[in-house]
Amino acid sequence: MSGLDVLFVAVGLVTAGAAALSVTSRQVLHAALWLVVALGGLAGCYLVLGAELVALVQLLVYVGAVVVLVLFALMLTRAGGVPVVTGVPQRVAAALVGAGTTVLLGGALLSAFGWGRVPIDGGGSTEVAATIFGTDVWPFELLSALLLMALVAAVAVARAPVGGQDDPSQRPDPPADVEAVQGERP
Amino acid sequence: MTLEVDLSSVLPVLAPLAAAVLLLLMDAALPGRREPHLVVGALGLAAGLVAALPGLRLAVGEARSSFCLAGGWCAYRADHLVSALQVCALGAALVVLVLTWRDWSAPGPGAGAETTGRAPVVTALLLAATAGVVAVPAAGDLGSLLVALELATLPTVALVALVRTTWAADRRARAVDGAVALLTTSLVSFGLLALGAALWVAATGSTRFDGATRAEHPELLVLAAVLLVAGLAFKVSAVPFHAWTPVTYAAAPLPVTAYLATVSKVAALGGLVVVVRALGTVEGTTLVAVAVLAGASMTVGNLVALVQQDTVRLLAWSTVAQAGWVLLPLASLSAQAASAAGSYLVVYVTATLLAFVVLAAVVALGVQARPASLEAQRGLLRSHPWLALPLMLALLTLAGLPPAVAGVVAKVVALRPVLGDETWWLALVAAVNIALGLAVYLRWVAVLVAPAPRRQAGGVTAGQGEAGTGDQAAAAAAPAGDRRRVPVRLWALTGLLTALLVAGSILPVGAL
Amino acid sequence: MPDLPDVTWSDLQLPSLPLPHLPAPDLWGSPAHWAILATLLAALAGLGLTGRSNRLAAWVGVGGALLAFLATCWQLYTLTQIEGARRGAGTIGALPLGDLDAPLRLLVTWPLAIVAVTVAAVALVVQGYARWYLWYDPRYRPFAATVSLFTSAMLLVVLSDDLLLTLVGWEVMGWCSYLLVGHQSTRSAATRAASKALLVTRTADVGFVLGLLVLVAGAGTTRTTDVVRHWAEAGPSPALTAAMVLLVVGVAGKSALFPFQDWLPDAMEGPTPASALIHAATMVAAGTVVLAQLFPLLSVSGPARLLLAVLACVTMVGAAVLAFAQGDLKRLLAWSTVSQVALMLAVLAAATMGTGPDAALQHLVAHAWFKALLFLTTGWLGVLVGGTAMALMASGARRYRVLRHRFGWGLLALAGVPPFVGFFSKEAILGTAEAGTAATGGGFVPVLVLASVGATAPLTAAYCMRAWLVLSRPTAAQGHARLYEPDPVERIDDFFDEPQVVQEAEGVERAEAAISSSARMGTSALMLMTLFGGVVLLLPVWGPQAHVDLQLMAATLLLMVVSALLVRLAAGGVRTRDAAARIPAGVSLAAERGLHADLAYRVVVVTPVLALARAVAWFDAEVLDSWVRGAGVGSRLLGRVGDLTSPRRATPALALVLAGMLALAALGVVTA
Amino acid sequence: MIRPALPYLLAAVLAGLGVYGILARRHAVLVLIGVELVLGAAGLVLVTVAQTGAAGDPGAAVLTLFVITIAAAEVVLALAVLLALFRARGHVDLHAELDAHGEEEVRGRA
Repeated sequence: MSGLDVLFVAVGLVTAGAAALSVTSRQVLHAALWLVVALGGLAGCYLVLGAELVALVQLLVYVGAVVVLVLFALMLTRAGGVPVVTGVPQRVAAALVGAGTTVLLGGALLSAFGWGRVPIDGGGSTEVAATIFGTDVWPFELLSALLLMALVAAVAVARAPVGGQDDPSQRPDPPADVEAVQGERP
Repeated sequence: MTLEVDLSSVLPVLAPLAAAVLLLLMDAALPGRREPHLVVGALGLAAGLVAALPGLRLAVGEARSSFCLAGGWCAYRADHLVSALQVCALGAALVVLVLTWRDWSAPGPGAGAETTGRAPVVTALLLAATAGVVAVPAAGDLGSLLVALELATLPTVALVALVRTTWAADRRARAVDGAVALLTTSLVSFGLLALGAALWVAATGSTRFDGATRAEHPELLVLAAVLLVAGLAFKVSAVPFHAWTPVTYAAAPLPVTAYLATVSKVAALGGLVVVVRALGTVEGTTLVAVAVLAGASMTVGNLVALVQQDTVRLLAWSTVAQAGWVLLPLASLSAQAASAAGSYLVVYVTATLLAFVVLAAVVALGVQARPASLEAQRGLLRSHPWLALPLMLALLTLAGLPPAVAGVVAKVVALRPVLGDETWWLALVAAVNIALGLAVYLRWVAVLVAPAPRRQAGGVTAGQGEAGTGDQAAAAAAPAGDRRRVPVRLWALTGLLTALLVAGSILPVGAL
Repeated sequence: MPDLPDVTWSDLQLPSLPLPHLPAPDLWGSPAHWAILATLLAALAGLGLTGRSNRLAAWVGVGGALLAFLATCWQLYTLTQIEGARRGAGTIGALPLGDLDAPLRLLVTWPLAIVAVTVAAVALVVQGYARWYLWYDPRYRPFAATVSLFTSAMLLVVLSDDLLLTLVGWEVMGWCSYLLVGHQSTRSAATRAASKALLVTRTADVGFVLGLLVLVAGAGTTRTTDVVRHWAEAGPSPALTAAMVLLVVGVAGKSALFPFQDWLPDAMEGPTPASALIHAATMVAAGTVVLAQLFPLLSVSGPARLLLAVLACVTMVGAAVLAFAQGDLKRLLAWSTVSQVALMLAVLAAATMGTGPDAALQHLVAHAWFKALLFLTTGWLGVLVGGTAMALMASGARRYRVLRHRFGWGLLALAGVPPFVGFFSKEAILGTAEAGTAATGGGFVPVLVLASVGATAPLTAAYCMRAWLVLSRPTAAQGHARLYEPDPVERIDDFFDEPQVVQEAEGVERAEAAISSSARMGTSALMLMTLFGGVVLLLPVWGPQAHVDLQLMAATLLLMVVSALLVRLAAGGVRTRDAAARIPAGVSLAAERGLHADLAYRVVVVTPVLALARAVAWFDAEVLDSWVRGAGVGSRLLGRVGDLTSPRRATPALALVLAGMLALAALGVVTA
Repeated sequence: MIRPALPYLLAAVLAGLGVYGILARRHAVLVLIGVELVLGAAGLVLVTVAQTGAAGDPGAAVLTLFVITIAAAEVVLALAVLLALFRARGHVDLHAELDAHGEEEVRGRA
């Protein structure tokens, strides 16, 4: 085992362990925090593999943005009393499907790539940047549209009056203000 | 590394996107106005449609492409089939926009009751989703495919949730339920797509779709393809990825349901076509996974549709069944399979849109308390023949019965690759489903044809179908002073779509 | 019996006529186009343009049929001017179906051209008749349009050279028959009969469609001639056999062969002109036409021939027996149609490539004339006496002398008495079957057919005799006053007059005229054709034919005479002169109900048909609504189960997604 | 030098855990966590392919970035919808009935 292997095994164990805890923890908040660790560990894996840029984005976007959003959502939805896990039969089935996925994926990948060693020779950040703004400029542009629309949609959905238990009198902002989403109204 | 960019060929994507952005900016400048936004949206879609039309005249092997490398690979490549799918999607989106015009532009029955700035947002979302749909079949690499698919999916989730604020509270809450069903399925499916994409890259060493044939790890490629298909299948509502369909269709506003049932399907099929084409240089092999999906979809969809009592739910399950038919030709990885699936999809989209437009017209008439239930449409042929006849045409097209030759030809075209492959078990399943499908749609047709129920006040009985024209019957059936009319735009859409189906049944239109 | 010499059929045939060679210009397409389009356009115009005017609808309907008739006659003439007497024509151009060739062409040959003339002529007569018969029916206009559409579809089937077009015509006819039979939609019996006809024929149609699909898929083209050539060159194969067996099943449904026979007598619920059209020249005969077009394939697939022969022979004899026992003249004629159509199909099974299928088409033509005549005359009498039950019809031919010859000639032709048209066609059938026997060295199929035809001939003569005896029973003088209720009789003088109601005060002769002159003229034309139609059958244009065995002919005629005499004898002691009165009541009742075939359908036939029969039963309760739902009780249950088990919560739905993914992936890896 | 088998194994384990998380949880946010793990697995496969020379072009690394960004966009919208669900129903339980079964449809006049 080379040094990199050992390093990867260490980081990978941490990641896998955190991931396992994040899907088994009964405490919603703990699960979210374990997710932070898992995703951070994943960033570590990227680092070990030599992909600094991806690791950085992983840290910034996932740990920085996504997880914070998740935490906010947890707070906003005050979901203390909601049961967290499904019934035992479904969990057993879930475990089977999960294990099946692991076996299938792992088996396919290992049978294809074997157990041998290869040198790490990924392109540097320059090359990645050149690709983003070069050959992949089309999906990149589409991505910008996607982000814009996701943002607009999220704001609109989050502020739309939705009925049900959402009594208008208890809504944080009265309906007239919702117009402000798209532009101030006199 | 130079990239050739040809903006005119990506215009079908850019026009709706630009209109969406323009619309959001306009909303900042002209808050509170609604009609201009809809006009801009319609113009954007129309511009995209016009820009996509020249692609229909491309010969085999030709394509309008952009973002090309010197090696011949292009990030965007629209050949004849892709252009046809784009035209279909843009046209259908335009129809949906017209269908929803009143709903999105009107301030609501009570003055000022609709107070949110919903119209600009939903129109922008519709345009963006359509742009995504248009971009999907032209994708030249995995990145474009994934991004375009998400662009086509995410806004629709919001569209389902953003209903009129004048609706009853529990109805609005159900819309959120529908959005949740769609959202969770789409999230998980995106996970599958991402895994599939990763495996694809691992198998072929490239994110581009031109290297599949020299794959170093073919077995990994098969797994990747199956995962991609599974990730895409939720969007066509193929069994077992269909469970969101009835929930969301029944919960969403009718025009949005129409959008999900038609335009969204184009995106899904576009994605599948891209995948199949990337794989499909090997003639005559059968993708068992797709075959199983197709067989299961049509069987389950038809069986469950057979017992539905609500027309929207019936259409939802019919969508599931039709998804099977769309997938059917793709089970064989041949060159003609993709165009066969595309041809079927175009016919399906036209017929389904027509059914939804007529449904919207029936709802607009509002002579019944629950206009979308099957029972409410009993005797429609006598009371409103000009609504019932197009609806029957649409249903017969979906069933594939001879008066609607377009449907028959589509079914023949879809079956041919399967027969060519000699996948007899699949052909058998399809044959059984032709019969089942007949039962499903004829059941509806029978309700339309049946004599009208006699319970209506005002002496409107079945026997008077001869004497009273549709309007009189409707007027007599509706309470006095509450006479409603079918809006002109719905008549226009009905006429247009009917004309398309009739033309498709008369003119020799076969495979794309 | 002295050993009589055989006569070859060609000796009997007329010498070929020296027609002057005139130019035969085709204006705007071939006559085949005109025939099909005229009726199709008449149907569309009848539905869309006539508004509320019966008069306009009548003009459109009759005009369309007249145009079609003229076009088909012109077509006959053009055929004489063409070398080889085959003529193709394109329609809307080939369908771009990729590899599959679908040229959508029409093809006219002599036999088919004559069938087309017959179809158009019967349709013309029926249209003229319906104008009188249904003038006061509020739904006359859709009826006329449907008849036009029906005619168009039948002409399409006859003239089509493309299996796709054949299928289109076939399906359209199925739907039109549904509309025609269920014309009086307020009567539950009519709607029940209509849906029964639709369900039964559609069930069998599954076989037809699948058979065509196999043929087309194998040949790579939908053009009939190419399909026939391809499969004939390939020789017998399991695929061909399967396709032909499926086709035979489909034809059996449409032509009301056992076990699908029961829909046809029930279809008598339709108005008489519809019955005449369905029974004489169109729907039930369509199977004969299609099988004749595909005859080279049928003749090489033994199992299909065997199946066809067995079904047709059982039907032929059984239906003839049932016809004898019917208490209603229309139902008698319906069963006789079942029997006669089976006769046509049986000869197709027995014919060889040497004899060709033309005997079946000859009988089709002959049958069209006399059966249309009989139906229309029955309807006429029905109007005069107020019903078609035997008891009401009794003495009809005596009381109304104008009907006497119509009934008499029609029944004589049906029985196959020389020199009426039925005699020639039956001789052609016997000759063909005998030639088949000789060619196969006494093969089972031709022997069976020969025996059945031989048995059917006296049975036919028997029920014809019975009908005639009842119809021509001398009326008791004292009964006159009571029987001639001076009912108002509707009378339409001719095409240009307003319909008027004539109070029948002047007695019998006036009542006889109570029919529009055009309708009356139509029946007269049919009557003449039953007598002189034999000339058409003797034209030298029919395909290679068998010998006419004089011995066999004499034997058959003898049998017919004997059976007719027996019937006369049996009728002698009965007050009503109805020989069927000798039959025990229970048997007679069972026969009227088609030997309880309904019950048989329900009990004997397996699940899918069982479900269909239930749908028919539900029809009484829930008219139209639930019938398709009942298409399979099993499917409904499954659907209910699927509906109940389809997830309505998010996590089970996701479980379905992921488990489905896993299953598909595993499948993909395993089969890769 | 590294054994690519190790990251592939980890990716398989993460995907399996993610699938388990999606199916075993009924709290919507926790289901979302499962999806994030599956996406992480996909990212890991992509990065490994890009970094161990199995990929012919740098597209694989870029695809990872795309997946991450799309996931971010999805999460934004997902949380907005969950918020709406919470306000409408008072919970974010994905095991709750979304579609009252057999209930007669009372559709609004759209």
